[in-house]
Amino acid sequence: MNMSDIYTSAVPLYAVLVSLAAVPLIILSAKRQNLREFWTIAAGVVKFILVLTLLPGALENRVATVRLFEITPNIQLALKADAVGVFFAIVASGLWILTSIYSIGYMRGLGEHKQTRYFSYFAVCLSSTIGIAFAANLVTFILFYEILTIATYPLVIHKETKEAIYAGRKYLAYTLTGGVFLIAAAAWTYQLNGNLDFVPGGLLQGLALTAGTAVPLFFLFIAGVGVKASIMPLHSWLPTAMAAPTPVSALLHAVAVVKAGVFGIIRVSMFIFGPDIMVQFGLNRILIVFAVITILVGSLLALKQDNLKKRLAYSTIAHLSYIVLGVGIMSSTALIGSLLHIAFHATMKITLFFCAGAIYVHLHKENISELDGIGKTMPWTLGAFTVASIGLAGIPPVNGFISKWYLGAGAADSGQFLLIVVLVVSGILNVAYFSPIVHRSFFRKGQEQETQKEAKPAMVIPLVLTACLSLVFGLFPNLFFSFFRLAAQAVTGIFGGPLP
Amino acid sequence: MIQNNAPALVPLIFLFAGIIIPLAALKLRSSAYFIALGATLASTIVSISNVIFVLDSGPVRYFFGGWPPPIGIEYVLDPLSAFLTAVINGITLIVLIHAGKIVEKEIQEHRRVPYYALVMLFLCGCNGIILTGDFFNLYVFLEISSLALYGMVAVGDKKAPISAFRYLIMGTVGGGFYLLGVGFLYVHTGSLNMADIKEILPVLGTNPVVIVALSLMVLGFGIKMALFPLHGWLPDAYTHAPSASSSIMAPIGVKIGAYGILRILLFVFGIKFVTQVFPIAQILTWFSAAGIIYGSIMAISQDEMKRMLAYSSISQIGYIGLGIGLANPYGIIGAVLHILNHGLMKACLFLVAGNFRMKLGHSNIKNFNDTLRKKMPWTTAAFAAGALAMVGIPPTVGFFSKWYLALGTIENKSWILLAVILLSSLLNAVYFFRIIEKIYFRSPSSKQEEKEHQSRKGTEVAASMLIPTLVLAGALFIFGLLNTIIVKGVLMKVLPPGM
Amino acid sequence: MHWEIEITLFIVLILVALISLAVRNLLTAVVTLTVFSFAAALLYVVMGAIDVGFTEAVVGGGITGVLMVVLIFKTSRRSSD
Amino acid sequence: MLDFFAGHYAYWFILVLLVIGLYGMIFKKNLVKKIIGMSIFQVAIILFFVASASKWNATVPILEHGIQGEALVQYINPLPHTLMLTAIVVGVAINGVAFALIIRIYRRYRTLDENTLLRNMKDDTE
Amino acid sequence: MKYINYFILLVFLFLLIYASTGLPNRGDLDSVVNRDRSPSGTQNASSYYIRNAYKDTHTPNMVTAVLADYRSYDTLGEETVILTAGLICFLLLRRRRKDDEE
Amino acid sequence: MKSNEDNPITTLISSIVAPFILLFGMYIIVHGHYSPGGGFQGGTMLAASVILIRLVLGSEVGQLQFNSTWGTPLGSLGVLIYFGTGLAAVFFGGTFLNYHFLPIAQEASMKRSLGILFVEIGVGLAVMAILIAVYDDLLGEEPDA
Repeated sequence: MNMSDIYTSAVPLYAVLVSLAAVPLIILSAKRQNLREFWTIAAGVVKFILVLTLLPGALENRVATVRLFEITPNIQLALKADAVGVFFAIVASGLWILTSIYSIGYMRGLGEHKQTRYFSYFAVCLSSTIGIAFAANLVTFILFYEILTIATYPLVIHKETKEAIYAGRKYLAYTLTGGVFLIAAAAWTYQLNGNLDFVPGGLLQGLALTAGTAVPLFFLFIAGVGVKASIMPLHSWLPTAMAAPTPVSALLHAVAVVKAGVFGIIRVSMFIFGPDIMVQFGLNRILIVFAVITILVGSLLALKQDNLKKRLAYSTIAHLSYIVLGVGIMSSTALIGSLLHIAFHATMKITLFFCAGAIYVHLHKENISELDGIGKTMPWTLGAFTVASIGLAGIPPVNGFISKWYLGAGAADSGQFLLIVVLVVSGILNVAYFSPIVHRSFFRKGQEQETQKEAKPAMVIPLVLTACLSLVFGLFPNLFFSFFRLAAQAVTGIFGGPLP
Repeated sequence: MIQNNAPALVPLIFLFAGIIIPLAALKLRSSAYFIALGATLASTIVSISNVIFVLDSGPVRYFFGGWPPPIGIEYVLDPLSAFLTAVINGITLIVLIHAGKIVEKEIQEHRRVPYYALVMLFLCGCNGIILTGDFFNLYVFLEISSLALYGMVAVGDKKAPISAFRYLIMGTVGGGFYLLGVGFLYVHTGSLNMADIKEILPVLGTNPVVIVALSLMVLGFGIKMALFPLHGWLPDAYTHAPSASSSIMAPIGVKIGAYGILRILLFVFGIKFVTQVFPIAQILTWFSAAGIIYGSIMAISQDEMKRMLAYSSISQIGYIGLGIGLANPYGIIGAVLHILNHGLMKACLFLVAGNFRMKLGHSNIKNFNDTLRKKMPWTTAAFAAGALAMVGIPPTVGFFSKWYLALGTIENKSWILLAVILLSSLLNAVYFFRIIEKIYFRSPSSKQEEKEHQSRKGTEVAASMLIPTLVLAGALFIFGLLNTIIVKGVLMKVLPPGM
Repeated sequence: MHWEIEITLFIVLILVALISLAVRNLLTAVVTLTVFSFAAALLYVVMGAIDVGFTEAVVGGGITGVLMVVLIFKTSRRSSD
Repeated sequence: MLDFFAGHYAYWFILVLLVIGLYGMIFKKNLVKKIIGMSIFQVAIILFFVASASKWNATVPILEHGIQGEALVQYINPLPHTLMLTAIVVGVAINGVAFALIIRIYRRYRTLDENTLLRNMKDDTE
Repeated sequence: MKYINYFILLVFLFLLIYASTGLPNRGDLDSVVNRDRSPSGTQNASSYYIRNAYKDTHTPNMVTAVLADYRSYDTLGEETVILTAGLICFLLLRRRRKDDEE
Repeated sequence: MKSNEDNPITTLISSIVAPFILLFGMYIIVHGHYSPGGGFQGGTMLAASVILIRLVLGSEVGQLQFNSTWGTPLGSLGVLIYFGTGLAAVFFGGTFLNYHFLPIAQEASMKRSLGILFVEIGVGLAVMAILIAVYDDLLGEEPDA
């Protein structure tokens, strides 16, 4: 186990606070739309830059830490930017900029109401997502986790229709329940250990746990973070929450919220329990079982959906479990695959959601059965869609292939060949539920006249950019943000082994 | 002189104010409010300085009449009592600032003088209960505070006297039980002083008399604190009392009973007795747990906001009872912290209800809609803050009391209780988000309703009502983030000896 | 301690208490309660608590009785149970 | 055994009185009857204290000049008496408040029956 | 509700019967209440009163001495209770003064 | 309540008896040191005397004797006497209600004895005033509403 070099730096704190600081500015400039959105984007850019400044340190295993004050005895409100955290933070904050630009186009295009509320809560969400990424201990994690829960609620019910309010209720019911389990789990862990810091390799390692403690505790944790990660029996809020505006679905339900759940699983398995305990009590098998079920059932359910966003939602559910699966395999290769999939799935899925949103804003179409022939109307959009769907199916050269490859390799390493079959089957299912969309839009004749051209640039540019990112990362995974090295660094911290 | 008499000062200030208000009102009626406010301010300052003093130099015993304890009556200023008086007086100060305007609306002019005098006497009683080290003196002050409370309830709306009467009957039964318990204890030990009895009890050993005395005292306080299933009086009393009364009694009134149980169980009889010899602590936890669930479920089905808050109080009281019953450090810290936290939350929510009543003339959840938010943005924001705290979202205070209680239940390995705590926070979410949905997202359903709202002009309530509400709402977050200071600085010292 | 007197008074007390709770006419009930108070006062005195007995006689037989009668004249004399 | 009876019979009578009082407070529906029950309950509690204070062959707690020294045990324990004086006063106060409440209730609802009142309370939506 | 009431009554009865078995005999000079020293060795209040009331307060009536001196704070509380009752009656029943109605 | 003003016998007897009750009440208050009784019992007797006059001669005559508006202020005053006695002890350096510090007599036990007397007078005044006030309030006419 190589010890990381810890230094004090307030940058993680600033990164969390910057979008929070934007909230009053956004509210104050409610009347002036351009200024308001300037604040949003400015905050996004500043945040992204702040996170990027942490990148070199994280690559060299130097962890920026900031300790604020004790929030409960022995536990401080503390942030640290280790490799895993920086990884997640880069993904979330980077995509926030794109989403902000896209949101502007989306909100203005639809003439949505209460845009100020929308943008301010969005900023809060991002703040708490970065907080989750940088949380140095479980209490800080829970703090931001719950804030995220609450801050997402106004976004989910943004439309204020009956359906949206129902979705909001369901969302709250699930996520608050999850939060409650997480609190219980944290309390129990504290009781065992008197400490809740995230330690690479496991906080509980070296503690004489019994199966009677470890297994229920693990289940509590899974119930806690699994809701947001939408592991199968806890998933049903996610399709319902698609009632939210599309940028919300894009960023929150493809990146921030659900990835926060998955990130939580990584934190719990690798930093609280640690690989040794996970394997010792067979906890990783529990994860694998859940993940496999979710992947297969989620993909199958996605096939049935006609609503485009719902199909994407089920696809998200399935893909989140890829990450969980990678965690469950408990090999460094698979974990790298998991981490990479956090980033890569984000770029791909956000592209898809952006496309869905663009189609909705531009043509007011939500269902797959109505998409005939729109490829000619919106070639850029549908082109990006195609790229992303190829990636999700795990076909090179898009980045989805890389993460899947590492997952498969990890499975093979640990001799769990059945899992490779699962991955392949799921890839086929991916093809099965994405190809009809691509097929309909490009190769079927629609009754739509071709008088209409492509959607607004504010929407098209982000989605093309994300599609390009997916392609670029597929070819050069270390470009820009050294995702691969970062993931490798993170995994080294956990497994202590040499770089694969 | 003031330093020497500091322990007794707080109740005496209130008593003096209570006596002087009827006299001063002969000349000038409006002076009543200001005397009350001044007395509360003074005793807040004194009680906070008492906390600092006690933390510096340890517990103080104050002998009335100069007679040492077994002979005379003593006040004991230890960290627990100092902390609780500070909590009570601080919250009351804020609530009283708010009360000025709403009392003007809800209570006729010639009734305000005795009303404020009663408020003062009620507070005198509460502080006396907390500070006293003598069982019978506790009874006297218990009756002062209860009687004043009956009066404060009865002056409410048309149905208030009935609620007050039922409360009176229940309260008298409770007081009677307590007195009988004191009687048994006295016959058995020959003393009335808490510290003395604490010394005597282990010598005398277990005896039916002691067990019954303990049960009767707990029953008595259980009625006063509205512990399930002895809560029958509470919902009506809270609903029909004037807003000022309910926002004083909700954060403070029932806590007195909780304090009594805490003091008797853990400080007089001792942890070993109440958990092993006669497991009344466990019984208490189970009833509390039942109360938590019952209160939450009943709260969901209420249409009147104050009534809903009343049921929610029953549930929250359960938390305190549960923490006490766990009889381990975390449980006690959680319980005492929750006395503060719940005080803040409930005060905030009742002030919000008061603001609604002030502006709308009602606080019917059915009639809430989003015009409310447009008219009273700050009040509704305070409500949202209070609701989040009740649900237990970090970093509000509600989370931390739950956190310590959860730690307590885990330490005792009582998984069912842990589940109850967690479940109840979900139930809380159900009934609070129901209102939040209405306030924020429900448009007026009918034209008529809309017109009605239009007709009631005026926007936010006056500053003297708004600022206390917002101060409390802010306190929910500040005290949440800073709870370690309280826990480490005060509550760790609160724990009974032997922990 | 004079057990003969005490037992007699106790029996009287219990009987009077039951009557007081049982009668339908509230005025009768109140008058019976006054009797109850006097009996209790006597019992206190027998037990040696002269002060308490005196107070109980003054209060229970005097003021409370008067107030209760006032109360009943201001409200109603009938009771359903 | 006889000692036990002699030392406890008063408590048993008091016990009966306590239960009668409590019964009156809880089960009687007329508000005045509840108050009567309350009075009985209070008297029973006072009796308990007073009875517990008594001593064999002792005299009332007012000092006479003849009794000195060890013979002082002949005085009955004055402490419970003091407490009960206070308790009586508290009882009077509670009674006074209860009367005031009853009058207020009667002025509005013209009945003293608890069941009717509760029914009225439900119907009387305002 | 009715059942809870019966339950309370029964619990109460049971508790009292149970307790009465443990009570010391009435009037027993050796019972804890009547000793000079409490079992833990502290001064017993009532025997102190009996012995010292006159010396301390020049008042032969011990009850008065205890009431108004040793435990005078209780009595202050008792007065407060009475005052409270008076105030409540004022609050609930007193009519407006004549000069207010103008 | 129906007044019995017409009945000459009750009028006569209560007019004669009431002053004696008054006197007896005062006696009980000040003689509480030596015999059963004290402030509370005496105060109740005083109140009883006043109430007797009201019962027999009607409230209007009673008002002349003791105006019902005096009740609460006098009650407060009574408690204030008690409180003031305690407070005086504080001002002269003792704890609350420690009569030993009152500057009223030389001998320690006499100080306490006098302290008790003051307190009892306060109690008597308060109890009398408040009981009369309660009686008056209970008997008050119903409001128009």
